[in-house]
Amino acid sequence: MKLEILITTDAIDGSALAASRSSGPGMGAVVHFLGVVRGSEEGAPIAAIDYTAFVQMAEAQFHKLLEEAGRRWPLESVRVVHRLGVVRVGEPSLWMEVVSPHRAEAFDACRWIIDEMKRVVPIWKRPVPAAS
Amino acid sequence: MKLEILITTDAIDGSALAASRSSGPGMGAVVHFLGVVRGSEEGAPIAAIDYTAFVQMAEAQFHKLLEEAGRRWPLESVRVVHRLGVVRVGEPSLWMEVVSPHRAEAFDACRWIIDEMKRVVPIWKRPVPAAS
Amino acid sequence: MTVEVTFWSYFADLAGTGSGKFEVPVGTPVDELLRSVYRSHPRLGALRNSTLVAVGVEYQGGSYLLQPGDSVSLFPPVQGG
Amino acid sequence: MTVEVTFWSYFADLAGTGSGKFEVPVGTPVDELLRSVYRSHPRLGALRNSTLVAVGVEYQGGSYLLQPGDSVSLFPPVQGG
Repeated sequence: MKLEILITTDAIDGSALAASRSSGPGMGAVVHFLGVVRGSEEGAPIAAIDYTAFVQMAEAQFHKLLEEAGRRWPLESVRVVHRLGVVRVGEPSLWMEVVSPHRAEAFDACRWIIDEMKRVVPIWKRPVPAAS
Repeated sequence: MKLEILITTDAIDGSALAASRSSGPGMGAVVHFLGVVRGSEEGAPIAAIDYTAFVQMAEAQFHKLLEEAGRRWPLESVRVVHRLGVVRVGEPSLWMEVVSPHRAEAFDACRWIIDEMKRVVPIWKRPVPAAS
Repeated sequence: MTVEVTFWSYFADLAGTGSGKFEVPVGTPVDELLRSVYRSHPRLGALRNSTLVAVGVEYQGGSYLLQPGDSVSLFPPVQGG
Repeated sequence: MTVEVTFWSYFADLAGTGSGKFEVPVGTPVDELLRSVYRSHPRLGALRNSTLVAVGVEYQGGSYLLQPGDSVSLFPPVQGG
């Protein structure tokens, strides 16, 4: 299984990332997930979310998760990009790609990785209030 | 809900399609699905799949499906592109995008639309055997 | 009235043609039209249990009563994606 | 031995510092280290029930026995995505 993890302050360009996908004849399904910062947090309007991380541990925990996903499902490739720093409303903070022979495992693995990430990968967010 | 359906013989450019996404402040989740032609069909190697459709009915049935998905889940946008004609191994035959406030409904709706499509949208495939 | 019946996918190969015209009275149920179709195209009749039927762009059952202007489509299970 | 304890996210604000050094014997359980930490930083102690503990880049429970070279991290529930 191909596995890529990137934790970066650079903006996420989902279409450029999608274009860089490598391809094998056993692949039948590609699922992409983009997590985008929404305009409110607990009912209050926000301008952005400021993400921080324990980067070394976040990379290690992502790596464990992706390896575990590769044991649970027959995946060809998993790529994850998480942005840090100030991410404005409407911009993606998370991009993920799962490639597999059939769609069921791509969907299942993608959701599982996101759910587990929110449990174990040390990344935190601080809402930046909208200017009044 | 924004809704786009395209049934076309043109190649599907997933990254260009992803780049053309419009964006609103209530969006938190974007799920893309790419269905890619695999190198074998029922165990035999193939070079491509030749897709045909009853196009007018396929568009109408996709439209009904997407409207129904919009009633079942709080979706912001659904876009579907299905390619017709000869699609070579490794190339996408189907591209789908579902945008919603949270990820659960985006994943659920995307899977539901694909499952229902395979039941009701009049598109057929004919494997093109690999040259021996 | 004349009803045009279109055969999609490999049903056109089995019928030896992409479509056919059938004379039926106004209000004829789809099931009765299909009996005429299968008399003309017995290889399609052999697949009747897995045949999907549409009138215009909507699926219809055998009890649908055909009206002037209706066009009928017969096709095998769909396989998109 | 000296163990460096790092406070992540708003735990650094509550502690008033990003990290601290604590003297413990080799083989001290994490739980015992945490008691020292909470004596120095009582505002962190108030959140002990929702605190996550890592040694190096792995999660560890309170019974983990600290070894020379271990670095400890304390942080609140994670919120990525």
